[in-house]
Amino acid sequence: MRSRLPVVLVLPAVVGLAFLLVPLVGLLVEAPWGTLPAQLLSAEVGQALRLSLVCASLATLVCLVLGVPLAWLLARGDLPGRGVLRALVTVPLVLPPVVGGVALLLVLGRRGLAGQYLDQWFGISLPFTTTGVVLAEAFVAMPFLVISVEGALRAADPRYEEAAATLGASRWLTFRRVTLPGVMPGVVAGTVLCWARALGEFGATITFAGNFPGETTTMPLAVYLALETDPDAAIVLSIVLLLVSVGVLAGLRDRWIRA
Amino acid sequence: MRSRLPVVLVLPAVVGLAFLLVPLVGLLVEAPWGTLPAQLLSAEVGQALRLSLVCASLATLVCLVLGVPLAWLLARGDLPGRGVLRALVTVPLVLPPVVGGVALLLVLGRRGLAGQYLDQWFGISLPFTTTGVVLAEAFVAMPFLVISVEGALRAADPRYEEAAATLGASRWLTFRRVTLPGVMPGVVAGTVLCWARALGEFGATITFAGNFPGETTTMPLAVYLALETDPDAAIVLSIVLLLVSVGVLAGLRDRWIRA
Amino acid sequence: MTLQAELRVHRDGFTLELDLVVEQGEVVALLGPNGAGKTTALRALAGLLPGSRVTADGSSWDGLPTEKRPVGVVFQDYLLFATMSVLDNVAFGLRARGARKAEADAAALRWLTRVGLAEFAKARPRTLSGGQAQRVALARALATSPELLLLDEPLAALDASTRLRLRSELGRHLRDYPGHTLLITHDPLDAMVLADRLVIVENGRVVQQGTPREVVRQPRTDYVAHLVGLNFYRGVADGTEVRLDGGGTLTVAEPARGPVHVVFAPSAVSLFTERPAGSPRNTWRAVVAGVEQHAHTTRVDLDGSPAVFADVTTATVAELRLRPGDPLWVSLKATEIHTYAR
Amino acid sequence: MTLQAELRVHRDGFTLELDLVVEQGEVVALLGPNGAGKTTALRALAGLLPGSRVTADGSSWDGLPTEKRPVGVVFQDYLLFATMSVLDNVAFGLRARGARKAEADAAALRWLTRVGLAEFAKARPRTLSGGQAQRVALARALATSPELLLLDEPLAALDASTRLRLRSELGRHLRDYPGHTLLITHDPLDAMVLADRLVIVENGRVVQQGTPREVVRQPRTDYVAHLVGLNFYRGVADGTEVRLDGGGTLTVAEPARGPVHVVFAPSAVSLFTERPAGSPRNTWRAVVAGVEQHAHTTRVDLDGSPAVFADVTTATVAELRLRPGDPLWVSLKATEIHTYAR
Amino acid sequence: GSPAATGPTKITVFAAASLTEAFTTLGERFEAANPRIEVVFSFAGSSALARQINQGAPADVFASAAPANMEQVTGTGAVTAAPVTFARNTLQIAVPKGNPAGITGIGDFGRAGLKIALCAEQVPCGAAAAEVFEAAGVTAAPDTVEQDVKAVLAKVSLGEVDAALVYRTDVRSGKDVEGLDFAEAAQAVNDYPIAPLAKASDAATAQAFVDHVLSPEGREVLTAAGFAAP
Ligand SMILES: Nc1ncnc2c1ncn2[C@@H]1O[C@H](COP(=O)(O)OP(=O)(O)OP(=O)(O)O)[C@@H](O)[C@H]1O
Ligand SMILES: Nc1ncnc2c1ncn2[C@@H]1O[C@H](COP(=O)(O)OP(=O)(O)OP(=O)(O)O)[C@@H](O)[C@H]1O
Ligand SMILES: [Mg+2]
Ligand SMILES: [Mg+2]
Repeated sequence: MRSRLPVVLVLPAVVGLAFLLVPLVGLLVEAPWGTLPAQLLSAEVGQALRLSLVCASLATLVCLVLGVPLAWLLARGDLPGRGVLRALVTVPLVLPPVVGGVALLLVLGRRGLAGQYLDQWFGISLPFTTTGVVLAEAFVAMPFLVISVEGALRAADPRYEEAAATLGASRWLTFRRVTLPGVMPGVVAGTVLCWARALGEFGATITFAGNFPGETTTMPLAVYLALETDPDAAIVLSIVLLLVSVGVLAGLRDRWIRA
Repeated sequence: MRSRLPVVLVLPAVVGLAFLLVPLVGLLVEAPWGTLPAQLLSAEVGQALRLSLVCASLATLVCLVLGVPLAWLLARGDLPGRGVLRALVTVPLVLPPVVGGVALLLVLGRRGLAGQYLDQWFGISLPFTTTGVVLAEAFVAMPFLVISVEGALRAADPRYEEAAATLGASRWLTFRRVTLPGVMPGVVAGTVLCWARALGEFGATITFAGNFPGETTTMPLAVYLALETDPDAAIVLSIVLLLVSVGVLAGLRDRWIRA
Repeated sequence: MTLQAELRVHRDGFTLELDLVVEQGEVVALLGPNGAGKTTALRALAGLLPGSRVTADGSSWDGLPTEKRPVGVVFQDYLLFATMSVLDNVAFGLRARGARKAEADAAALRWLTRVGLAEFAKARPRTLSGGQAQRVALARALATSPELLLLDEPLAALDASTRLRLRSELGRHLRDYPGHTLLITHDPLDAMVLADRLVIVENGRVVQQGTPREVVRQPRTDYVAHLVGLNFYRGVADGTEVRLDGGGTLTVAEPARGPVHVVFAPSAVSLFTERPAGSPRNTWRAVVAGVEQHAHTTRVDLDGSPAVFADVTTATVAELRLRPGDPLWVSLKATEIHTYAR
Repeated sequence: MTLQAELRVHRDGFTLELDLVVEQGEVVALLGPNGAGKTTALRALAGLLPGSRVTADGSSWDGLPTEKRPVGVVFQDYLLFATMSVLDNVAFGLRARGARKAEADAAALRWLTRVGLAEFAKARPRTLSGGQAQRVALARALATSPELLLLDEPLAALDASTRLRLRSELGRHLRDYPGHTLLITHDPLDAMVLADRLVIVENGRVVQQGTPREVVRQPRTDYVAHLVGLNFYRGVADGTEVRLDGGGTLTVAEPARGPVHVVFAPSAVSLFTERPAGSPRNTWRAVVAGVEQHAHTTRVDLDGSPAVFADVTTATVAELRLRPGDPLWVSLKATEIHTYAR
Repeated sequence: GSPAATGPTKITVFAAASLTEAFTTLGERFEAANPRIEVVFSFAGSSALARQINQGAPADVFASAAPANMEQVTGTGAVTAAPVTFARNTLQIAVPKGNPAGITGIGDFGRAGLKIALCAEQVPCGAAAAEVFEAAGVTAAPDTVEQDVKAVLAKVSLGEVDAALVYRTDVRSGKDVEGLDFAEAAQAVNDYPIAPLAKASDAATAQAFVDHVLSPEGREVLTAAGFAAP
């Protein structure tokens, strides 16, 4: 039984929404819908879409496993130089993705700082493989997760963690059962950002993992190639990517939130 | 007086940190440091850097003004179809930035849905201008802000807003003085993401605003062009961008957080 | 100006159906067991829960959102704004209602002084102790001089002497206060001292109401009897004999007939190790179930037919050397027993 | 096994310096005004604040982080985990200490049953009423059977009859309990009934300690006197005459010499409209400052030399028609006055 | 596993993005002619591909859109045979469909009031454009200098600019774009070199693919895509 929504908030909100959505409407209007079914049914598109979803999801998983603890460490650990660490974590955000890809090559490439040993000792080569795609996406997307989750952790009331400690819970148990459930909305937000960023990732992927259909050609790479030959197809492909991601997010988030 | 940090959390956190930072070390190691001073002092780099900082900051401002209310509306407003709206807001994340730029052109370009009237009636043309850069960056970066802030709002305890209402505060006053200060860490996280993403934005910018030195050539554009001819210079430029952004973030965030 | 409310809240497992009338200037205390629905009723009055109807002096509040209702609330868990100073918390309501900053701050400081916390004006709520926080919450609610004051256990966290002082301060304030006040409390003394009328809720419904004196003299449920500290039974009277529903018979002074409530004070009960001879008309055997030392008396809990609480002096306890399990004789004068129709 | 603590906390504007000894099986009640540092002391004991030293039976807890200390805490604001069910909240401590799920759940359910909330096992804490939440917090702390129980106003939100029931339940539990208990409370009755020893803190320091009886009989500060409900003065005795520091003189029965505290019960005071003739040795004029109706008596607050509280029967009030401002005569028997050295 | 690890009958070709259409067709034909060989392409910008090859990418053949990028690879000795030019590309004036600004020739690029897009000088089409302008004696006044041809082309097809200089092959694949030839285009011809790589897992097959590209059949496909013969 709250009052009507205030104009000072609703007006900018609606403008913001329009700003985000009208360009999409533009795309939808201009798209050559006739070719959509053909595109959707084409084997390459299916392959690229599947690869995109799998890689983005795996990358998100990697980010969750590594990034949530990292966020916790930054928010709660008593580290020296936390401020700088926090700023450093944002770096892959600012790095042009292609340069990020170059950086990954410099480290994990066959001749890279670490990559040469991976190759020599274990025969593992990461670039130009599906694993490479996952790594490139994770590298670019992880800061989104880390920073959102860290923000959520900072806003959370630490006294509940103290209460858990008085009940004999180790930091790990406290984290798992008290802290994490408490910041779930923040983790969900971070995961959405991370997944979406991974799904749209192009520059680092094509640089580090190359562009091999069926193996490293994700949807954004397919869009890039389509732009070379058939710009309309590129738009249709983008729309396919959008629809799928909106579908997945609309479906998943409400389930997560409710849970 | 808490116990030692648990390995289950610290180990992945450290791996995550290494994963984010080692590639940067790779860049730093490979960078031709000798050319750094020359690059730093070159007029074009200075210009691009200034433009990047200005545009990213303006874009962030636009995102804050429009995005925070939007996040509030999505988190608190009783809208029909909120789930879908929320998913739609993430769309510019997934859209390959080049396609995002095309979408902006379709709407705001000279022949665009809205742009043609801007041009005819007001003589305003956005593409190829610094304003265009700001718009392109804001379009790409806003979802980061919206989603982080929305996550923070969902985690916040709504009973404080109820308490404010019983004191006679309108929704707007409540938002301004109770809700927003309460989710400040989330807003800061979102702002950092937004600013960093805007600073690193390339695809949508070049597509919508083009590339003209002094007007629309931001650092990422300069980096891309350098990559074509002189990859070493590109790395140095990226490092310059990194250092500046780390400096700004490390300086600002701690001040914000403390405040 | 009369405030009338029909409060209706339905949750699974709990239904609130409460009709309340609060006269202008009246202080109504809402009492009841935990989970009876007191806080729920308060939230419904404030407009934080839908589905209830409130009219003040004929004009309906139903369409009014919370912030348009002239209410002031002390929440059970205070809900102080962590991001504002204590002063800003108290000034917030005045600012929200349009006061200028200087005015609002001055008024807020006056209120903080009244609750004894002027020196904490610049502190953050998180750094206050529990009782200090509660006093800030009280100051914050009172500062706006609302038409309807809703106080949810506003004194529960206060120390004994602050409570005494603040209760009389609040009492003085409420006596001259033109608005309506609803006070939720678990402390019978608070209710007695502050309220003009008590409304007792159990399980979402009113079970008794009346002036403090009426309620104290004629409790109608076990909860109310406990609250006012009386031995309480249901029984059927036949002349001066009352057969108690739970077993046992009591002889009373005033004859009655039919179903009655029976009450007497624990201090009216005498305890003996041997069967007493003499005037008391009621004498029966009992066994000590528990002994509690209070400040100036000792409360003895006795199993028997009927079971009974007795307040005895510390001297008696020493003399009788009471321990759980000891058999005793209980005696009670007929004139100390009060009966009234059910 | 004795628990010894030297609690030292420094904050700007507040310093806690508290040395505590709690014997095995002993229940110590910590009382004091709001902001005295009770919660701070509890947090220091639990290891949530640095800088204090605790030894239990010779072995030091100083290096131990909170989760390694065998403590159980009821926090003043409960701090129930909102994302778990009530049952999981109570079972959490047992699970954290290694119990299997089935065991922990069964034990948690037993505890919920003891606090009367078994039916809420599956509920979320947010949907509980204040008193229900507090009972869950109590069950959660007790369930782990810690060596040191820290209870911060564990009964403050309970309704009168639940409080009565839970207090005796808790009393029974604590009597057989081998650990140490520190109980923070504002209710003298809780302290009296539950504690073996009272420690009274004001402004971060101990001002008085002793058994409940000692404290009740010889309060040493205004706060304690208020707490136990006595009129309290400081004065200088010369034989049976005591000159009070605040003005006025009292005649007492037992001669004394030098600085003394003077106490008497409000119920020992008699009020008259005319100067009474007869035995009472102390008679002086006073003016009614306030009247409070309690359940079975009326408390009258009188300005005079000295100022005094009087508890009179409702009949007396009706007869005297007391109103603020009325002049009266106060009289007090010398034998009702108790003095003891300062 | 990586493409190189799956067997000797598979070759990996790194080719400039502008070759996507032509090489896809060529690859299919090559596979048809050699049923036991599978051709895998990785299309990307030539400079990115050169960098990847130098970082040890598993490529057997490199087809670059510019000699400069090929030189980055030959410079590190990654090439077995000398690179061969297999195709050429020349510039065309691209205008939106219907040529609304009435562009007639290269001279219009100096006209005030027109919106002009060019490639940046760092990329081949920008370098070529600069040569053309120098030859024509025109001082171009671009509104934007883009990082790749497709970005330029997008602006033409959306009508954001009135004219642009892009490659002939790009105009063919563009949507709502018309191409105007001009004489000075001959002054700046862009060569596409191809070479088998030293680390090729099967040098013979790699060479066979290069030969296929250089064969008359290969030339036919390239011509159909708009490329000129070397
Ligand atoms: N948000 C909620 N959702 C579901 N049930 C609720 C909610 N809030 C309260 N309840 C239930 O409604 C009943 C009444 O709760 P309420 O808080 O009104 O009790 P109360 O009278 O204020 O008790 P207390 O004296 O303990 O504060 C309780 O059984 C409680 O569990
Ligand atoms: N986090 C904090 N930062 C600074 N000062 C604090 C903090 N917590 C408490 N204080 C101050 O320390 C003093 C003691 O507080 P504490 O909470 O221990 O009081 P308390 O005895 O528990 O009072 P109450 O009976 O009201 O709960 C108070 O003056 C309080 O304002
Ligand atoms: Mg309540
Ligand atoms: Mg406290």
